[in-house]
Amino acid sequence: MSHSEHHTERNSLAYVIEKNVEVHAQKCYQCGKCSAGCPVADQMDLPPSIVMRLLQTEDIANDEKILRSHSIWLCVTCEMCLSRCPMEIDIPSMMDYLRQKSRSEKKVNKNAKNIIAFHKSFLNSIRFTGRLYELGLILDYKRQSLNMTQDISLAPKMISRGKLHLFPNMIKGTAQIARIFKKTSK
Amino acid sequence: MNSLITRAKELLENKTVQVVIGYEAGPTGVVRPSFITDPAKADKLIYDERCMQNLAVYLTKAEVKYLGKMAIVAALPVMRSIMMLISEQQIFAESIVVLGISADRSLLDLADIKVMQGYIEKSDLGNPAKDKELLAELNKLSPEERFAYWQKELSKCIKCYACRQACPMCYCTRCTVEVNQPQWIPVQSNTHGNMEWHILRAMHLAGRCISCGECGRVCPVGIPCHLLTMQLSDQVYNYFKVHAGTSEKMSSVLSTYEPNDKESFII
Amino acid sequence: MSDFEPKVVAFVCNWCTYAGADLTGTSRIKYASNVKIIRFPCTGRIDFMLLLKAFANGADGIIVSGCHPNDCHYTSGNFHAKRRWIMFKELMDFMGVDMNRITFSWVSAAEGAKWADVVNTTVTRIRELGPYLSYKELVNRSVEEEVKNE
Amino acid sequence: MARIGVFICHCGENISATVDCGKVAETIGKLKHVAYSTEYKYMCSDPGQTLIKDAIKEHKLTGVVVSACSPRMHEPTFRKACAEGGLNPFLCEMANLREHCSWVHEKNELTTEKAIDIVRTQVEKVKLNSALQPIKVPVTKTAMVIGGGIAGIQSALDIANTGHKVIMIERSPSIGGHMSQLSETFPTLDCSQCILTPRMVEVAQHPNITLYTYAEVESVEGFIGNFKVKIRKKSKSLDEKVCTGCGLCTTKCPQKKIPNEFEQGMGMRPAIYIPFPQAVPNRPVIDREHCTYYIKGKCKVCEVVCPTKAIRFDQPDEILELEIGAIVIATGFDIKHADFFPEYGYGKYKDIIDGLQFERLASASGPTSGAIRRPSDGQVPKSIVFIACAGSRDPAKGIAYCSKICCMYTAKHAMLYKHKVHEGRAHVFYMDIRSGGKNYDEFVRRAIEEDHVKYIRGRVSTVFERDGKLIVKGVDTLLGAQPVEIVADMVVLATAGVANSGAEDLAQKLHVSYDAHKFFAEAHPKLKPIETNTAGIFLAGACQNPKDIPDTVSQASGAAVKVAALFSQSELTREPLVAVVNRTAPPMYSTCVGCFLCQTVCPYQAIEREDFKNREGKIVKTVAKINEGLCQGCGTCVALCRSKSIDLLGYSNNQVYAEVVALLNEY
Amino acid sequence: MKTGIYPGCSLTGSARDYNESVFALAEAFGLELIQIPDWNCCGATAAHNLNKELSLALPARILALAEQNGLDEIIVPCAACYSRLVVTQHELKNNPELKNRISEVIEMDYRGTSSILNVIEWIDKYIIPKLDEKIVKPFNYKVACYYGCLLVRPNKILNYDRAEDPQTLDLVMSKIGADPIDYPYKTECCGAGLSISRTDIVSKLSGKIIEDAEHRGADAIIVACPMCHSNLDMRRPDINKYWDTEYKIPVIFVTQAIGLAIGLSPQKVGLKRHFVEVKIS
Repeated sequence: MSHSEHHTERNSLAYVIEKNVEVHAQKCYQCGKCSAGCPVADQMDLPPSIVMRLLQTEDIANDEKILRSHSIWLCVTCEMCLSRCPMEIDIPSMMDYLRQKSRSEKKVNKNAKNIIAFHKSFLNSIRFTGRLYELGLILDYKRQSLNMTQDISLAPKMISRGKLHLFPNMIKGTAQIARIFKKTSK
Repeated sequence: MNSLITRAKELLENKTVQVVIGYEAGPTGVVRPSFITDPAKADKLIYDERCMQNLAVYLTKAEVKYLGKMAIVAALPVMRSIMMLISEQQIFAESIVVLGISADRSLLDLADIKVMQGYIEKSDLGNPAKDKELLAELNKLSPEERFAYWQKELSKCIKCYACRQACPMCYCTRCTVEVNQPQWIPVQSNTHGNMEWHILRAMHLAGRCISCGECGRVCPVGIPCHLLTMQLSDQVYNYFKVHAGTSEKMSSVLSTYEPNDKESFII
Repeated sequence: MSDFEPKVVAFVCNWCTYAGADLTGTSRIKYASNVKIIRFPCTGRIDFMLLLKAFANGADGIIVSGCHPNDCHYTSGNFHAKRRWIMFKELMDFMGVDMNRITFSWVSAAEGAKWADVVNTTVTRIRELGPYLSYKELVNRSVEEEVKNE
Repeated sequence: MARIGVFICHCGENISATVDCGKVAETIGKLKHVAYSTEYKYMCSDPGQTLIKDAIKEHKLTGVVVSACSPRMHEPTFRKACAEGGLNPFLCEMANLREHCSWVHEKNELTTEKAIDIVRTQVEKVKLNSALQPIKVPVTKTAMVIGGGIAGIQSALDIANTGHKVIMIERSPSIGGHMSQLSETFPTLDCSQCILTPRMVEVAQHPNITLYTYAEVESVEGFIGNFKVKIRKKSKSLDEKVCTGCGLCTTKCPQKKIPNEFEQGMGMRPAIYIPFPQAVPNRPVIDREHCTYYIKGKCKVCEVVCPTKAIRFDQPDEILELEIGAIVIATGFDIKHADFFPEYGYGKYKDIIDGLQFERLASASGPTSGAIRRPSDGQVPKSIVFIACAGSRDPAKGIAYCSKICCMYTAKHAMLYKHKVHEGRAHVFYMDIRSGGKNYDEFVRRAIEEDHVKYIRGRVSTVFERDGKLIVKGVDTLLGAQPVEIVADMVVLATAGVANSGAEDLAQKLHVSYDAHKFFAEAHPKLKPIETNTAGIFLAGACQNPKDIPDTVSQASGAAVKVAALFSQSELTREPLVAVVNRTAPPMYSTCVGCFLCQTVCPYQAIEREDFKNREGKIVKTVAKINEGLCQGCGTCVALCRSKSIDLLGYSNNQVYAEVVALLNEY
Repeated sequence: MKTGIYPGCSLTGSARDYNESVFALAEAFGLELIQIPDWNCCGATAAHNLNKELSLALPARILALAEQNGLDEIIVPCAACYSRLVVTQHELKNNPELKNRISEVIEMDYRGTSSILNVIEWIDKYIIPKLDEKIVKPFNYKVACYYGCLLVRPNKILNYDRAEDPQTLDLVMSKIGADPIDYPYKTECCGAGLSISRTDIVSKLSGKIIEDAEHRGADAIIVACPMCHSNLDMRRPDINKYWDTEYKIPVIFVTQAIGLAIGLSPQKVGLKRHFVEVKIS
């Protein structure tokens, strides 16, 4: 389908999504099968089908709602919605796009701070070591999210089962990895 | 070829035929077709390597038909021409006797068309060896080179239509080139018009050409126009596994079809 | 070559491709306006000479399209056409005429989208190939030749 | 000296929105031989046509080009107008500015340029048109109706009652079709068989109707008024004249474990069987695929028990050759089985069934004699979930279109269930309720308001079994897409209606076109919904697209009228767009050399031999001759003829050549 | 043909047991597995959540390394990594521009030639053919085969098995004598990447998966993904706390189950490292 067929307003979120991830909001006829199958729908402020509906309105206020929603961060990219959507609308890719947009426009929902904190810690950990350093990740996450007590019991058990390294496992290409992070962070 | 002469004599004497179409040596020794109606003159008949012309072209000529039932000296290409002409209802099997000549130039005893068919089927029906080579070379060239090659050749054409006149299959009493409503083929000779003419001729002979090469042989300016029809003969065999002129019942390739005809260029 | 607008002529049958192109219209699917359609009752009616005449009159590309095999309104016209095009293509290839400039296709009355697709891909391809100069030159040169001959 | 009139239509805005009609009219007006060129908002309207008629007289036009929509739409309209204006109708051509130009291109210079070229081309063509006289052909006044469902039955009866002969072909052993499987019918809830079976009997007894069941169309040749049809009567392995239909054989047949098609596999039948009690004809057939005798070579129990000795194991198929004047296609539809939906567990869990299976459950003549019991354990379900659009409106896994009938039959199913199981709970998952139709929406409202069927707007994501119950996970989109989970005893899927198996094959035999979903295609979506694009072949019912009974019956009667109209005259006139062999003065008589290759390309055996004799009566020349009654004008012979001795009226060599030249050259 | 292996981060840490079982099988069946030298993290959920380009670049480097070392076939035991790698390969295949851009980012040339196997494909290809004669202790248990999300979705891209009610894992398990139950939670999500940031959600989702398996009388849940495993196993205390239950059903990697069936010790296949005690063997 060519863009000309979806008469989206040039400034609407639906339009940029169409341009960037080729998801056509107007294709959705609100059957709700995505929300029905979404494992976290009941936690979401805006279940996937509602996100689609808001996009369809091409109303700036509704676009704001989406970018500031908790839902886009709760989405676990399990792809269930896509695999059952009768119109094969790629909601997961759309969610990825929305998350990045929400961040770059500083509209991240406050309830999502832990989730982002975790993702950041995760990426930090690999930025410097090239591979995930789980202990480092947990500590860094605690620093970022400020819940010191969480999972306190987990670490010792893991160590005792040899599942947690006390020291990071550096790869040779760390410098290259660092450059990859640099080049891709716009 | 005494056997040939004797056979011709009998046929004329016992009135099986009224005319024998064969070859004779002209005054200057050049071989020419001869139409023998008098048994006494039968010993003029010759047959040797110079007897190349496809005599079948005369079978459809009114003035020859007028003479009555015919016998014809026929090497393989002529035999195949006869088959084509019968299948296209231009001549009738019962109205001709075939004086078949084998590859080693000995007289064949072809009691009737069925026997002749048997002989044809046993023979090599591909294009002549030397033409095969020429075709292979041309097919090696790039399309651009081939385009250039044919333009060069066809620019020589003077539209004398000898190629058409010499061809037993070009028996139409009016040829497309004589149609002027619309003027399919320009009257004047020019490279483009000449090309259109030769494409038209080749297409009209697709699945009908019996690879005698007469058209190329008679061309006064030496255009190898027989390669066009021979290329198609090859393709006809590639695609449809048939050779022209192999049976009196054969249906022409372009007037029949198989639902599962294979091609790879139609989307 | 950016401002080059290819001239493409389409020879189509009335029952399938012409109807299919009608459907493209009723479905409002857009396609390149370089293609102009000539309607025939059946692909079986399309004389190969017309394709030559199209090039002779300056076409840069040609589309020939009709009913899918077995769908012919007249039972078998497209089957005969198919054999004709097989022979024609082989001859053209042998003579070095550029067959990339001719699209043969089956487009049914239900395939409005396919028609748009056939047209667009053909036009794009012809744009890349550019005007059919070698053929145009041949034609022009021939005109001069005539003048010379007189 | 040609005087052409050109009439450019705006088609409201449809053309003028993207094409500068004024410029087209002006440019064309300047062309040589164009005596008159004008534009108008609606050429097909009465004033538009009058405009043409007046111009013909006023400007002494010798040819007309109407530049408007597709000729497939309005060519007859404008040719008629020209005729009324005193111009031979075949001196009128149409330039397709709408479907082939304004609707498919953006508004710009090029589009208008193209429009001009299209019109120019037709101007050049029409200059070479010649006045033609319509051809008269005889009409065989016997109709063939393909399919014995309600559509076929209605058509057959209506045609037969106009006094014309009808031949009905049904491929299964009995007529009745899907309607005979239904329990009750919406919106009236009257018993399907009660209203259908009398009609079935009427068909069997009607003096003008010949019924062939267990028969299929083998081949169709010819054309409107003159079809030659071959029919294969599959062997029933018994002599219908001798058989009394006592049914003893069916009770004694040892092979009893064959899934019963009529019961949608929810019951079993023997190898020799009568499809259902009210079957017409009420005679058994032997299903050779499953009959022990045909498989193992012994058994013959039926032959032994048959009181009238009617069994004929060696009875061959029979091929009948029929002369037919018109054909009605009434082959109906099929349902798309839901096994392509693994998330709904159809085929995996016994208690998930489709709509037709529910009809059999609810039918008094069904396997449970009307009691709603679940297939797994025969229990009465206390809760049923109905899932709408199980396949419809689902390009990903099912079909893109709306099957039209599901909303209504789902409401009916829910209602029937509530009527039979008062304490039962019925939930319907739906997206939209499409209940346009007389008393339809009222019907759905009744289900909701009076029978308390719970409608939930949303699609079901998945269904699975747990502890013998079916867990249905859906969503309520009217409550902010809140997930809903329902524990049910049975799930009914409103599966999509699709083209009948073999529809494509039949379409090809009949040379009628079919759409992307293999449904038969109408000649025009609005103005010719009953005609196919092949003259003399008409459509009735769901073979065209899913339809409910009222729509089917009305269309069936419509088709009958079309047939009756055709049969009302003994001769019919055909467009004279046929091939002709040229004539020249003697001695040539024609440039045809009589190779007769054209005979082998003609699909209609329309090419005959014509002998020319000299004074002594001796044949001097034999040439091809076209039987214009048989020729359908495909023109394949024309393109094949080497000496260009054949030409096609309306698409002559001159005309098409002129079109190519005009289209490609500057003006 | 040399088979490369991309273990991924978890297999070197929280899923060492999985790693051990994979290599134990390889050894037992005489299969050579070459670790992709100097491999890096695939970026997992975090990357594609925050930075699309990064989420392509990291896997691209891995694949490029595999190509450099002539590994035209690589097995990726971690379903999450598997999904990232395949998706990356797919996206770069269909978008030459992006491909060039990424090659430029990772400063290596990437062709996308190596074929990527998930653990079950690997088992089907190299182990199943030689399995029967090796089985000493048929795995006679009722098992719930839990595929998780990333093994079968996005189905159009991975085109592995079918997205709904997949069968491949069940087949493998029945080959070693197990009895796979009808299990609707096969492809329901366990909460994946939210393990640490939203333990509550993970507990809730994983809880349902475990509950249904126990309810249907399964002796074990069989998995092929370290994420799923850590959520169902390591997170068991949180789950039991959240639902106020005492689920004891063990969670076993398919490779561990096969290992046991061919007589490897629980030690050898890393069963001792589980949080939820595995009584079977």
